[in-house]
Amino acid sequence: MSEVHDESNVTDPEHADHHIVSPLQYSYVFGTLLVFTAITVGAAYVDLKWLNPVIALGIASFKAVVVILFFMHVKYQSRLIKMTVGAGFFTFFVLIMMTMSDYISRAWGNW
Amino acid sequence: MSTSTTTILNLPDQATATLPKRNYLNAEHGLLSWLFTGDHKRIAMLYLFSITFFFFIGGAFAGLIRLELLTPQPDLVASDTYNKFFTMHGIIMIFLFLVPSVPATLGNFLIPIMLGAKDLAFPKINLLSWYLYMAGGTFTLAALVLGGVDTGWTFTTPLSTHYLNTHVITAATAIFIAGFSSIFTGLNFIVTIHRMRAPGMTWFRMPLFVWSNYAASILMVLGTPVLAIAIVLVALERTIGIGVFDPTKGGDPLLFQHLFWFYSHPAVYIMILPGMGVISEVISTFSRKRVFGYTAVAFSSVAIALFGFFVWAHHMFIMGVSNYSALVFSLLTMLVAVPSAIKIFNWAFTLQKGSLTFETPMLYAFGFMGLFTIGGLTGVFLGSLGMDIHLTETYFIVAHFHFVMVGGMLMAFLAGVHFWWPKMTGRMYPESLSKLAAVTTFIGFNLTFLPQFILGYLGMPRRYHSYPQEFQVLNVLSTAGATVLGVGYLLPMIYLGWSLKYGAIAGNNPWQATGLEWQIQSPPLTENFLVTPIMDHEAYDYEWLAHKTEQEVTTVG
Amino acid sequence: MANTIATTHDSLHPTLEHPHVHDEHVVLPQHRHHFETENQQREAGSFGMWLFLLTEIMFFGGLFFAYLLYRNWYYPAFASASNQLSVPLGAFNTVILISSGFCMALGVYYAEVRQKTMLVAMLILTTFFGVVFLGVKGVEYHEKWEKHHIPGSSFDISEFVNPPIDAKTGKATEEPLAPDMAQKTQVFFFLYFAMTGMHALHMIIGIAVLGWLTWRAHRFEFSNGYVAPIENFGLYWHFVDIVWLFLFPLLYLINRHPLK
Amino acid sequence: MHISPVLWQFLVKWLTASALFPREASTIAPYMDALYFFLLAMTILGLVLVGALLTFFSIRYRKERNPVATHIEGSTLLEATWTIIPLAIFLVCFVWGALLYFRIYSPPVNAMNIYVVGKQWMWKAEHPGGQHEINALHVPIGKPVQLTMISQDVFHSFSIPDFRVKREVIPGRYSTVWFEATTPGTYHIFCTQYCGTQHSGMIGEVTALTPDDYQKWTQESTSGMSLAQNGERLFASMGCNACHSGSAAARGPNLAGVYGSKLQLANGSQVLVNDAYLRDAILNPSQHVTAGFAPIMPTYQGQISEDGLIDLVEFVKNMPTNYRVQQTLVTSQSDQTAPTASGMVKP
Ligand code: HEA
Ligand code: HEA
Ligand code: CUA
Ligand SMILES: [Cu+2]
Repeated sequence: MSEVHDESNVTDPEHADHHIVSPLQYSYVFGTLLVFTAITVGAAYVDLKWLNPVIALGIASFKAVVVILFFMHVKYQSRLIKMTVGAGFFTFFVLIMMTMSDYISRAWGNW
Repeated sequence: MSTSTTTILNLPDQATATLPKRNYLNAEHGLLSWLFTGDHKRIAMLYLFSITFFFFIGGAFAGLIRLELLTPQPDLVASDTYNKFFTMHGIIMIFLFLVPSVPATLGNFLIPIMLGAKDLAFPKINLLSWYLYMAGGTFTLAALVLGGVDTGWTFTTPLSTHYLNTHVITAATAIFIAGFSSIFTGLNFIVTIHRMRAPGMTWFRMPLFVWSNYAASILMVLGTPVLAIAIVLVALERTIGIGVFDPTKGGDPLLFQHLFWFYSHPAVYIMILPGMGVISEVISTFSRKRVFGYTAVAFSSVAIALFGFFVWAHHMFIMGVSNYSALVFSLLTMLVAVPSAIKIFNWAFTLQKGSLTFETPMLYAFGFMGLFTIGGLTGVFLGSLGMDIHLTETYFIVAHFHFVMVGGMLMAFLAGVHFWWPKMTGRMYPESLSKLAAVTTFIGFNLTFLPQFILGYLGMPRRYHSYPQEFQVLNVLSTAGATVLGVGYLLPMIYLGWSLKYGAIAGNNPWQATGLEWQIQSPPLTENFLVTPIMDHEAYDYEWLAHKTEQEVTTVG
Repeated sequence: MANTIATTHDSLHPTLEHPHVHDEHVVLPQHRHHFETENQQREAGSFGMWLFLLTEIMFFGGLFFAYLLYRNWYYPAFASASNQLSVPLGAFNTVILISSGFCMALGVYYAEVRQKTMLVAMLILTTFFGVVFLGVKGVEYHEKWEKHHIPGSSFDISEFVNPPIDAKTGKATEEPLAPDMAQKTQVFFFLYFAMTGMHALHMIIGIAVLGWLTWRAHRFEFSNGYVAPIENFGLYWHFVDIVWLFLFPLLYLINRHPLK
Repeated sequence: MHISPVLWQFLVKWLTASALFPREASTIAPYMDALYFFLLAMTILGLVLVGALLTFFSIRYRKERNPVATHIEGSTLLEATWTIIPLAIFLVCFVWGALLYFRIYSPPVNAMNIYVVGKQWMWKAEHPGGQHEINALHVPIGKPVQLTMISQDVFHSFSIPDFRVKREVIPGRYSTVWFEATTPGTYHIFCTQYCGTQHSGMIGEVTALTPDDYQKWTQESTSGMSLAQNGERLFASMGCNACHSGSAAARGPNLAGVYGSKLQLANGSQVLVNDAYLRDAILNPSQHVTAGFAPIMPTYQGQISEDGLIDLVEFVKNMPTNYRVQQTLVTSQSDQTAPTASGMVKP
């Protein structure tokens, strides 16, 4: 068996250095998540009209991004992985938007 | 098999030729060595046998459908039984035959070799996906044996959830499991293509077969889970009456269709794209030329995969989606048809200034081009809103999708099986018989499905057990055609089986093709290559092939 | 053998500077023969895991869409029904799950730096939090059972039509719903059970795998720089967390103050 | 020898009885066929093009004539050509199809309305005049007819191929389609959406009649009660009249003349009152509370059949004043001692 490993592959955007995130950094992330959980719970008890869902979902998305970037190491991953994650959310977005567009426009009547 | 100028066939001297002593087929012995294999080539063979088995079951149902439709009266079987026929026919043909057909057999066998890899990235998951496939198949057979299902392959709610008491859940389980088999195949392909390419194998040196399977894999990974959740919801609705699809409880039955077609439209491209890859390889080899506009063909695969996600509601134009979104989806449907046109013309122009020979795979490929053009363009009929009102749910659709799926994909599959048969088994198939089979299928196919276009425009609804008198003549033609078609499909079964033992020894590269798979012994070794190949030329580089010295043949077993 | 993960952070290319590169290929037990290098194997593994997570996104995506749709259609029912859920329990569970994720992340770290004991400890903690989460979920489910909020024939809408009177203010605790709208709370509860149930199922599978990984870690299987299984499982576990991060606001929070 | 004349006769009969092209029996049909022929021409063009290329190249460049292939990489110009030309043709298909769709699914304002209820496995047509038909439909020629359709169970689809119209019949929601028959005769009705066991038996016949014949048919086949009259009875027997009495102090909004108007709802939105709205308001009243009224109306989900709903809709639709309502109220009140106790149905 040969040890030939394609050099062009090593420098290409599909690869990334292996990075180890330190426990300290994890702790910061952990703290951030806890703080934002507190904020989102708190915000739910304040009547902000239509802003309530927006804030709640905004915070949830923010927390999700933090988890993805740090706990799941995407920040230190290759472009390929980043695009993969993006593709997943993009397709989900297509599902929601295109289907919702049908439901919303049904209310507009015939034409 | 003559060596006249009309062929490129280049077989070793049959008097002295032998199959390689060591190859993946005889590397290990015994049934268990197959059932626990991690070798992508063996798994491909397992798949080949299983999907052929299911194809013939599905085909038997097709035969029964056509037999019943010979006469206008509902005389052969009861309505329920007829409904079970086309449901089982659809489910088996789609989920157990056409979706895995090219990817799981040819793709499995060839993609690692074409990339210069020893195996797929996850051999165990590959094996797992075959087991899942078999489990799905078993559940389908169970549903069949227990009494069948009659939902139609589309499982329309609320019919499937509240109004039928057949084995819907068993069939749903089958599809759920088979779906995961397809997800894992796709996942494996994507990882392999990204991670396992040999040195020098850049993206634009990959054979187009790999590109199109890559595109199909994306669809499998992103689309299939939505089908899975839709199926789970149907099962829950049936068992505990949750109401999300039940209008009397405030649910929307169309929601199911949205979820179902979100998968099932991309699924039709899962079904056609790998076939298109086969056509690229075959056309190139038998015209001794690089595919015209390689990049255009490669990107059009990706474009089909991408746009394929935006058009699903064209299956629901008259079902109660809003008129506005019908407009949008119709427009997008027109856009998704363009990349297919690009491919067809690129293939046609590949022939230009080539040096053409017409072996069986090429005949099938020609069949594909003609029939897929008809099938695809009649898809444009259906995508055109006003026309769809008249044509939807009639035999026009039946004809449309059989043209693309049977005339297109099945032809491509057969082209591929013939083309790579020498590689997979080390032996040639009998050429003149196979040409006969190709011509028979072509004639039989047109006789079966062309009349259905006329029937459709006349208004004959699909899934009809009996029909008005005046449609009979065309239906008789169709049934007659199906008989011819059936013969056309049985022939390869017979002679390919025969060739396993008696076929001429093929040698490494009977077609003198350029792909990496043709540079190794046939049948290949278990790990394909003795030395990892280094790709230093473009795909389809016949110059390179002509100047290739013997040493460059990377492995001879 | 190409996979020596340095224990110090300043090693930039741990995989490339390997003394044995030109030697006979030495095969570590975890190295699958069909990969050229272990780095290739590792990257393939994590990429594969990510693709699997994509399918999970789309799988849950269907449920999320159903929720979105019916929340728009039956807004008052969703608001009232959602107020039946306990925010404190939900918030507690969120914290539990974040902690579990944190431990998992640390677990990956200790695997990388080859500290077996800490790795095992972290895996056990992760499992522990996961079990607590499920326990709390069980309590919540039980409460729904007692209040007849499980969709089905025994589903009881009376509480939504005639909300209980608050003892102090003497007013109804909730806007009363018209009976036809109250019926639609079933849709909410169905989606609640489907989504959290599907999530819990993923957790149960995760906990089973955790047990297996803990056992393997205990047997020093991840103590020589081979971290791929831990790392990939971590991705799965974090993904399950993320699903909850959305379920919590959607089901518990955003309907506290229904628009009038 | 003896058999052949018989066989021949049989064959002739068989072939003459068969059809190759559907009749054009509605005003839409020629438009549909025009688009069809355009699309057919496109297909033939595409097929001839591809076929010609394949044949020509196969003959010209087969190995005997061209033993050595010449390499061509590709051509951006050609790629652009066969991207843009098909795209342009497909866009024409889109626009043309969209216009036709628009035409078929936008009924003219003066169309006469017929209700169709689909259920496993029959079609029930209900004319406003009270004529009921099963698996049959009588329509006049030269007059636009709109079908307001609903399914009682699963999806069905109402299709008249010779008219080139078709529309899904949806459970829980009205859908409409319209046509104008041009030639008297009988034409197939098919259920084209798979709906279970007897799907293929869910067929019927449209009879297009000259206006005179139609007149005659309506008179002969009336059941004596129009839909609106049936609706009026229901309106009284279900107790609707108690609240929707039309008087100023009534608990429910006044329904006279409400059809076709824009209504301000309690939740702030404005809606057009049409058949679908009326039906929904009966089944899910709380989502359709008129501004200024309390959400006290009970739901009638599961208590009225689709036919009943059609009667009610038809009644409200044709209710210029509250005179008849008050009449029924008076008769029903007269035999009740405490007038205030009447009406309210318990939730
Ligand atoms: C392999 C499977 C496959 C493929 C590839 C396609 C391809 C296409 N399909 Fe098809 N389709 C099905 C399988 C497939 N379909 C199935 C199974 C159903 C029915 C499901 C059910 O209800 O049971 C269906 C149903 C279906 C419908 C729904 C009909 C209805 O229910 O009312 C529609 C509507 O838009 C449609 C459209 C198209 C289009 C526009 C394409 C396009 O992608 C086609 C593109 C190809 C071409 C256009 C040909 C090449 C072009 C040229 C050579 C250029 C020609 C030159 C000129 C224009 C001059 N299909
Ligand atoms: C890959 C997909 C695929 C394939 C290959 C086929 C192949 C064929 N199909 Fe299929 N078909 C579908 C997919 C496919 N079909 C789908 C998805 C539907 C819709 C289902 C639904 O509505 O839900 C459908 C529906 C469908 C109908 C419409 C039924 C209806 O609406 O009422 C018809 C009718 O003619 C038909 C015919 C055929 C024929 C003649 C073949 C032929 O090509 C088959 C030729 C093969 C053989 C004939 C097999 C040869 C084997 C033998 C001869 C052995 C015989 C053994 C015994 C009899 C014991 N098909
Ligand atoms: Cu009703 Cu088919
Ligand atoms: Cu489609």
